[in-house]
Amino acid sequence: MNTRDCGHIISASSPAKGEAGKTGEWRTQRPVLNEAKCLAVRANKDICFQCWAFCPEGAIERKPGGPIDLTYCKGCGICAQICPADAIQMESEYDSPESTKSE
Amino acid sequence: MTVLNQQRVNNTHNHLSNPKTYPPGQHVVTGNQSAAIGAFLSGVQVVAAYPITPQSPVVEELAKFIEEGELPAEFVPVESEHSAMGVCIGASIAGARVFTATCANGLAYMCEQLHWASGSRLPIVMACVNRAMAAPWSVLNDQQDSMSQRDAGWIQLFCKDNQEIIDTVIQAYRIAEKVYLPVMVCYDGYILSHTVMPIEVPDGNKVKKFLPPYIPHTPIDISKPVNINPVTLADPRLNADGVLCHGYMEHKYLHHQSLRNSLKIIEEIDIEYKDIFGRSLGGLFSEYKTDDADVVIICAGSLSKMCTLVIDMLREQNVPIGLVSLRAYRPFPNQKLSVALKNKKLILTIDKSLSYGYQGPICIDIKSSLFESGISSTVISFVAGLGGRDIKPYEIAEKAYDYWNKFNKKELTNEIIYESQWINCKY
Amino acid sequence: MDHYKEVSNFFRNYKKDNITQIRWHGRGGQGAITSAKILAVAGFLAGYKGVTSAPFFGAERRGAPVIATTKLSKCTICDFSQIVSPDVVVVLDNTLLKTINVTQGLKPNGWVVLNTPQHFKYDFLQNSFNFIRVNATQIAEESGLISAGIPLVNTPILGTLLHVLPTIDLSHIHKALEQFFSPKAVLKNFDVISRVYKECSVEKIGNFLQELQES
Amino acid sequence: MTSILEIPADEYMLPGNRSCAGCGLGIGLRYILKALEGKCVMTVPACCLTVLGGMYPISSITVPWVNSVFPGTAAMATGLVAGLKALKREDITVLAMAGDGGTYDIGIQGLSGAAERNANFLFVCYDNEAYMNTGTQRSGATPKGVKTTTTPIIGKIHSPKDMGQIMDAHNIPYVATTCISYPTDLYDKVKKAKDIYGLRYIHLCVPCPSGWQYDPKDTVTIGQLAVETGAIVLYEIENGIFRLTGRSRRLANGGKLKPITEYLSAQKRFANLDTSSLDELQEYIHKRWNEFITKDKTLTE
Repeated sequence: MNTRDCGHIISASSPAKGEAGKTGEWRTQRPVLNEAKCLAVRANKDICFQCWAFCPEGAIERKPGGPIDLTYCKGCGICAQICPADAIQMESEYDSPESTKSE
Repeated sequence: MTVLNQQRVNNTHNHLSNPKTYPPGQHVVTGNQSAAIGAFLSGVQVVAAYPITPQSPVVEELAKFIEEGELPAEFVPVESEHSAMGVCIGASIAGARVFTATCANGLAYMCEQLHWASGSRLPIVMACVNRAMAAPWSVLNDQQDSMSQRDAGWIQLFCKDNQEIIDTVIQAYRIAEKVYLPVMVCYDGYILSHTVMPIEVPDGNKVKKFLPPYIPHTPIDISKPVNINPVTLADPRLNADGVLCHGYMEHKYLHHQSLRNSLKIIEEIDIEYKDIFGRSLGGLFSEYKTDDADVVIICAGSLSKMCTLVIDMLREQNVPIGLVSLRAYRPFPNQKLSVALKNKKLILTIDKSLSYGYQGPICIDIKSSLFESGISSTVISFVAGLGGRDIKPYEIAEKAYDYWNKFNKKELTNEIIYESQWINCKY
Repeated sequence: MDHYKEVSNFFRNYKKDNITQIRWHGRGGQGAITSAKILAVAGFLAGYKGVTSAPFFGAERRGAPVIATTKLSKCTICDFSQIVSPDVVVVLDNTLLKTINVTQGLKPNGWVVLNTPQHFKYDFLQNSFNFIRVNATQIAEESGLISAGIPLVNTPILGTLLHVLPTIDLSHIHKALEQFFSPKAVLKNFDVISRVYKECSVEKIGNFLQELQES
Repeated sequence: MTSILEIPADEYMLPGNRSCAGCGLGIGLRYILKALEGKCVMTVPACCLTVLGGMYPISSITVPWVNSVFPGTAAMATGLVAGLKALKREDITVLAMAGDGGTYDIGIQGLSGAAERNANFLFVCYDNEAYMNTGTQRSGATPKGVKTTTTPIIGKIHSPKDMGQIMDAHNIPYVATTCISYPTDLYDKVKKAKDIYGLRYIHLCVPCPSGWQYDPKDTVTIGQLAVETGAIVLYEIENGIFRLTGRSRRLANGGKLKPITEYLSAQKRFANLDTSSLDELQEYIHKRWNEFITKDKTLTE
């Protein structure tokens, strides 16, 4: 297999998610949202969004209880740290019932 | 053609066809002026440069054109050569036709940018006004500067006289934009840069026809964003669509192949140029009285023009000698040269530079070219004119005469074969 | 050995280009380099196919002695080497004579064109040189060709050169000036050049030593 | 001032990129590109951001991006500006982003030249206070006393340059400092800078978990501590007028700086500092803070 088909004259990349692979695999801890505590979920309104605002990966959707994209979430824990309602807990990947690698 | 490209076409070549002060026809100008007029006629859009002797008058002349409103280009007076090339790279990526000029330590200072420009496959044209490399300081001519950058992946073309400078600058854009490689137009400092001689300034309207607008290979397009020159792995890698893309080595292969392919392009464009403007620059190299020659002098730059005189002198003394003037040094026309040098008994190379610890770069390349072709001529390396040391035609003639006689008498010792012979070195 | 010497002499005296070589002596800022170029352009306009002009390749500064050269030839000039044996030397400033051997390498029967006031010691001259003396400073002063308080002599002296290089005439000089100066400056320069050309009468051209001896 | 809820949802940085877990740069980049609405071309030298941007042939960023040699960011940006101008495509903002090494050290010549020429681009120095991409070597931005791999035992003995002042001394139209822990402050400053002609310089404090040696979860809180202790001061200088902004402004208007030790003790890189150095640093911080307050003539408005 050769590289001719790419047709590139220079090294020029095109955007795509997961350039570094499924970076969720880097995680040792996963964020778990307790919806009962989440301000936005409880109010069912577009409020707070601190977790979305401060996610360095852009892996949290801007929605009440916005799902966290565990495929790419690197498990840094900023969202848990920043949440004013203490609604996100970091849980060990080893204790987690779901496999990180499943997709 | 995309809308973006159409826009680009419309925006290129909106300058006056001809500079008011240099209308088509004959003018007596310096080499630096010749280069500047060439850049004007080529419709450069961005000029960035840093002053260095003996290059500065090139960009001074262009600054004049721009400030007088004749040339609607951006002039960026940068704070260093490193930035001069940086600006050229940025502007060329943005889709503009760019020009800069430098020499010697300035060229060395932009060294990493030279690799960046060629690796980005940008058709930048730069005048390199050949000057000696410090230390010690010398502002005078030799070719150590550009020769030291021969492996930077640029096309290097040498000019014999001021006419060739203007013609080569114009051709350089055509070549560069065809093969997507930067071109260094090399001409001797002072000997050409500061010496006036008559040139024929071509008609800008014809140049416009000869030189179609520049279309960048990877346009800046917000609707189709790309990341240019990111970290590239050693091995090929799949993109998001599963297409295998180059590794670092494939990029280098492509770069190298384009340089090799440019051998053909340089010749073709020179022929086309001749059809339009009536002048050929000899393509890759030019020959003078080589047909029946047993001994050949090979050199590059203004020296090669002077050597035509040397050949005439020696011919009158019945030395069967000819001359090969190298125009393209990179890519090196090894195969064509081997054909030209077939059956030549003695080859005398004259370098105005050195690969320290071995011999002159031209000599080294000639020797390897001959080896590839199984030609077993004797090659003698001469080094001359370093740091502006004046070269007289008779000095070269005497050397050539002397070594031709030594060759015939089988008196060429190992000392002569394996070491460079220094012309007019008083040590 | 003799054969080599003979061949060597042949090379050294080889004159296919048949170049008329003019060497200019001045001081940095006096405009010797510009005049050398103007002469080259005028020469080209007068039909010389090969002309070159270059400053002596160095880094001379204002006030320091500078050298410029002009070469004129009926065919294309291939020899880009420096001038060692000029046909004409032009000296813009007589004070240079104290420190510089302006006639170095000057061909026998070559010309010295000197800007100088009347009275000066000319013992540097050899019998075999031809000599034109002109007080270009005074003429420039009288004609108001002055820049920053200093009379310009570089262009006026071109007027004298026309006597040495008869193939070039005033019209060529005029056209050449247009390449270098604004129309106003061309007018002014050309006026002075014409005056110098006329005042530098043919009679004054000759072996100046003889003139000196006679006086 | 824009609130978090008013920040556009559009993202121009894609997840699954190559940045370290907890890297503050990701937060910063998101807001810069949001403020520019993606209508920009970035240029970046060799730095952590290059790594974040991804390896050929995949990019983690959805705006055009041109890589540059390490010292050449500002020149490349100047070139892009000149080229785009020549092609009458001036609607695109040129964004240069370099780390502290690429700004304070190897990049300063080109940046200074571009500032003197008032080249029309936005330069963001994301400052993580050392050469993080090559393994935490000291830079001109590394604070005094910090242990890095090239100041391994004693810690850095020199104070960092004040890059904000250096840039201000170039008389460019806009200079600002900000921190990723205050993304709306960053967003507003980029948005403002976007519409100013000339060289605009924004200094962005970016805490780095690996180099500063703290738990990645603390990136935002460390950045907040930096501002609340006065180690980092948020300000902007617009056409020569200096004003504190955001959290720093609120602190100046009746608030009180936290002791610097709260910021320092949260990071292992400062572990070397003894009591006298800490006192000295605290004194320096207060002195500088008072200077800033005096300098800001708008505080009483």
